[in-house]
Amino acid sequence: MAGLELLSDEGYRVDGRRAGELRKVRARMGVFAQADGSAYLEQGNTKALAVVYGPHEMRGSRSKALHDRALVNCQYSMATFSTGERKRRPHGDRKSSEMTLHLKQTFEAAILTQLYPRSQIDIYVQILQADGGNYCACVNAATLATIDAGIPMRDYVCACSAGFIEDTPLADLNYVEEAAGGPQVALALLPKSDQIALLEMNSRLHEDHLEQVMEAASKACKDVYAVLDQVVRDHVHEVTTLLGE
Amino acid sequence: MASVVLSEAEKVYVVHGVQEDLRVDGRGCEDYRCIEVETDVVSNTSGSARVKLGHTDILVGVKAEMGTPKLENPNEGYLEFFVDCSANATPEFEGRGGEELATEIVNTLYRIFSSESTIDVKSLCINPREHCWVLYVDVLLLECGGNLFDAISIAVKAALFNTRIPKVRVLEDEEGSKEIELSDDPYDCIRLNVDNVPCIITLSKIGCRHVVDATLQEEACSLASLLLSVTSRGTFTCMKKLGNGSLDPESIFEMMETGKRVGKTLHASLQKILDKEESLGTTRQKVGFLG
Amino acid sequence: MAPPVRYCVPGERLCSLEEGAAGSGTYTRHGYVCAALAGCLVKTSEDGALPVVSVVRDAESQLLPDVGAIVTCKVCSINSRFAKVHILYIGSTPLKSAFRGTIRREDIRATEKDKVEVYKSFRPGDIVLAKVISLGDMQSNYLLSTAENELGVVVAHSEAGAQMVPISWCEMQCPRTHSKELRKVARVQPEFLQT
Amino acid sequence: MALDHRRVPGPEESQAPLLYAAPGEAGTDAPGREAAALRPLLARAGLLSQAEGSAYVELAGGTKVLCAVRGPREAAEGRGRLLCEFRRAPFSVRGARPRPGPATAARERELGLALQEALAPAVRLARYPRARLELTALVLQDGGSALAAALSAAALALADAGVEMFDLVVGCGLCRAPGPGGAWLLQPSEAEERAAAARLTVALMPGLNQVAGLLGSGQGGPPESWAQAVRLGLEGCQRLYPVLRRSLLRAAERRAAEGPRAVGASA
Repeated sequence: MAGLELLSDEGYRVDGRRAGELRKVRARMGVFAQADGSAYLEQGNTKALAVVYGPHEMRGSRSKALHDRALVNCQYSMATFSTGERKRRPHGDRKSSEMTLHLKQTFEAAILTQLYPRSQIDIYVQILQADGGNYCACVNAATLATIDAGIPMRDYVCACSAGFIEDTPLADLNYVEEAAGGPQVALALLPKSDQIALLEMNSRLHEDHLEQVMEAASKACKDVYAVLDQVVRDHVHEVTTLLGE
Repeated sequence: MASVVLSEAEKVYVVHGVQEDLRVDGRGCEDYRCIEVETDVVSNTSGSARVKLGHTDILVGVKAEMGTPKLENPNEGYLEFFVDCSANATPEFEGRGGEELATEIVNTLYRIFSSESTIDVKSLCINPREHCWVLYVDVLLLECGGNLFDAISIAVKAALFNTRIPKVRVLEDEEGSKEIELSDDPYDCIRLNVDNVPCIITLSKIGCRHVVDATLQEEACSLASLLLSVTSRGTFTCMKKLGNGSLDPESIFEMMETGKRVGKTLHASLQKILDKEESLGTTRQKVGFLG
Repeated sequence: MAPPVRYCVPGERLCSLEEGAAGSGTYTRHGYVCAALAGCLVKTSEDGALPVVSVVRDAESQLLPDVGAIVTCKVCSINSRFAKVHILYIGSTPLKSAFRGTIRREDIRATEKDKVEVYKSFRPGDIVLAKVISLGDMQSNYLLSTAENELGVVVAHSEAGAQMVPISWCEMQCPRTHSKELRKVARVQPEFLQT
Repeated sequence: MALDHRRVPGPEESQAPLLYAAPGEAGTDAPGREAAALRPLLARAGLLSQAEGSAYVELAGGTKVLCAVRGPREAAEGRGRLLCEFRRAPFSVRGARPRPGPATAARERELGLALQEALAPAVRLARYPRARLELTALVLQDGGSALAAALSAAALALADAGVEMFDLVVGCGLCRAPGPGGAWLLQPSEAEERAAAARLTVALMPGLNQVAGLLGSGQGGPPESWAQAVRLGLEGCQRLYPVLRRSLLRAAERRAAEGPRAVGASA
């Protein structure tokens, strides 16, 4: 990238962060009343909304029902005004379908689906504003929504991206850093057990650096975990005091 | 749409309540629920607004993009509407499930904006026949708790009020080729005059009375409703009967009177909120979805 | 000569409720009998009682299977739990498009329901007389029953392809090969037999 | 923009030369006509043999609508449903042939929905459980007030199909002449409709005196003006009703005369 310095000599990134620093994460659970669970999450300027319905009876054809566990059904969509250039369709394009599949795989790994055989859990996420790390924001928001819906999970799923620029691993890439086209890793982690729910990497990265980048990503995921955990605890506290009155 | 199933007894309860001018949530027949309006919630857009009306939650983003004017109106820009009934609102909208409702809403929006005086589309023209601003008005339905049309029209009006279109200049060199120069100053922008943008007032007939701002339960009790789009001066730009029932001619005239009255009040209070938000400027604490 | 026939259109007031009772093709509203069909007006009065006002059309083309109606249907597939059929006639009126129905195993006959086996009662291609017992719900279609003596298979073909003759309430015989096949046979009432 | 390569690709957008006609050339065909004047209407029920019911309505001045009803057919839903489709023949409009595409489809769907919502109160759908009625209105030529003509034709077709109904539905179109204080005209022609400041279509169930449908937009002015328009439209519907009724009676008589099983004798 000519003309744009992604990492200054002093070790600052374009938005003034340090290499391993996250963007500001703010979140709220229970945004909507009609859904079973909902959450809103801001990761820097990326804003995501997640809604969970279920577990409920299978919708549509019953033949899709799994006899030993619940079916996790996801839909990823982006508001038409969320990106710099207006999108023509909110969902149904190739990229959204891929994201949908990734989300499904991630949450199948985290939700205790065997508790609800022959039923269905819907997770719908919506990107309201895109500024890099869409997948990660969606996973984090969906985790909160699933917790809000009271669906048992093995652990939180925390996701964060990491890149590698000028021999330095960078955590939580923003849109400018993503667009630069360097190597990029998206990691969804179950932080307590250190299990990977999903790992995706694109572009080219030397094998020797992989460990470093993974380290950065998993550290970032654990940082996200700390924030999410606080949000959940605050929310639960708030709800129980309301109930106590 | 998210449907509620009401038993006969519940319906009778709602209808009798309306008869006594006392609705299930304590409102009178001409009262709106509390409306929350916030503008400038999505920074990627030229203008945006979020409106929460009871459990109905609407997010509208307006994006100004450059395009070519339509052949029949070479010196005007135009508005394009798009409605996304997202699965957030109800699982029935997953995939293509929401498209039918979305088309209905889009058609209604085009209809209420069809009259020339609504928005000054001539100001959106950059140079005739070649360049103009196209305003993409994208409506995102996040939750529906009754009275969608009114909430959407309020959100669209608020978002258009919030819209800032960058100023451009057309430079012409000696050979006649034109170049468009964008103003460097981000505060140098066109604002739209939304005084004539109407709001939709939907009046639902319940029993032999009518109510404004029906909740989902009340919508389930109503066979027919009248959709009116009312401007701030109390004139109508669109009227439409919705639902599978019929209306008495006399009740239509009553509904039109109510619509005019309620519409004027609604416009006045909406304008007040928008002006107040505007005056706070950048000092305003943005709440968004975190509040 | 017959009196001049009066024709009417939907929504037309025919008479007040004191003058006549609402028959088929009409409805009542605000104390009046109104027409619901475009057709001609028929008043039938039984001695002393109110005349019944109805509107009739030349052909009863718009019938729908209703609960209690006797329908003629064709079996299109069977499995161990039910037989799927196409409803072709309601009473003696042919339907313009076939409606799908289901005869469940327990509705095939009235006695010893647990011993019934679908393949011993129906085969695909059979013509069956049945009664509508339910309009069904979202998932299922019309539910039919043959649990009466007069209901069941009326026309069936043997494996050899010949039309079989009933020999008992549960058996039919092929006239060509004299082989017997099991069916839930209907006892066809004499008035329906064409001479 | 997806292109259909099987055709010779014309320009993305094209316009009829009519757009560039000097103003006043068209639209002056009925100078100073009486506001409450109705265009003569021709209605005929039961002309298609394949559909269960059909009707044709023509307004003098060139609006031609054909309507057909199929059903009741089997449906998955528990309740009876009425499905309406409104279509314009490609050659129906003045000027350029409308480009088939999502925009055209969306407009037709809006009118189809208007048709359905206006006819639903008149049809006794409760009598048709688990069945659907399919109705198609095809505008052969649009000479103004096409939706109103389609409404009347649809009601006739339903009655002709022997669908049980509470009442007929009569449609009437109106438009408001441009300029301040413009008067409302009944059953406008295409030229008047194009020039109009506001348009309105009302549908009435004449026997029950209930408004079945209402669809209008534009600069109709204050509510009083709209109210007057609705009144005028309803009056127009009442005046059209006898014509439609007669056409239906004629169809019933014709059927009785043709049908070998004439039931009239039993009366």
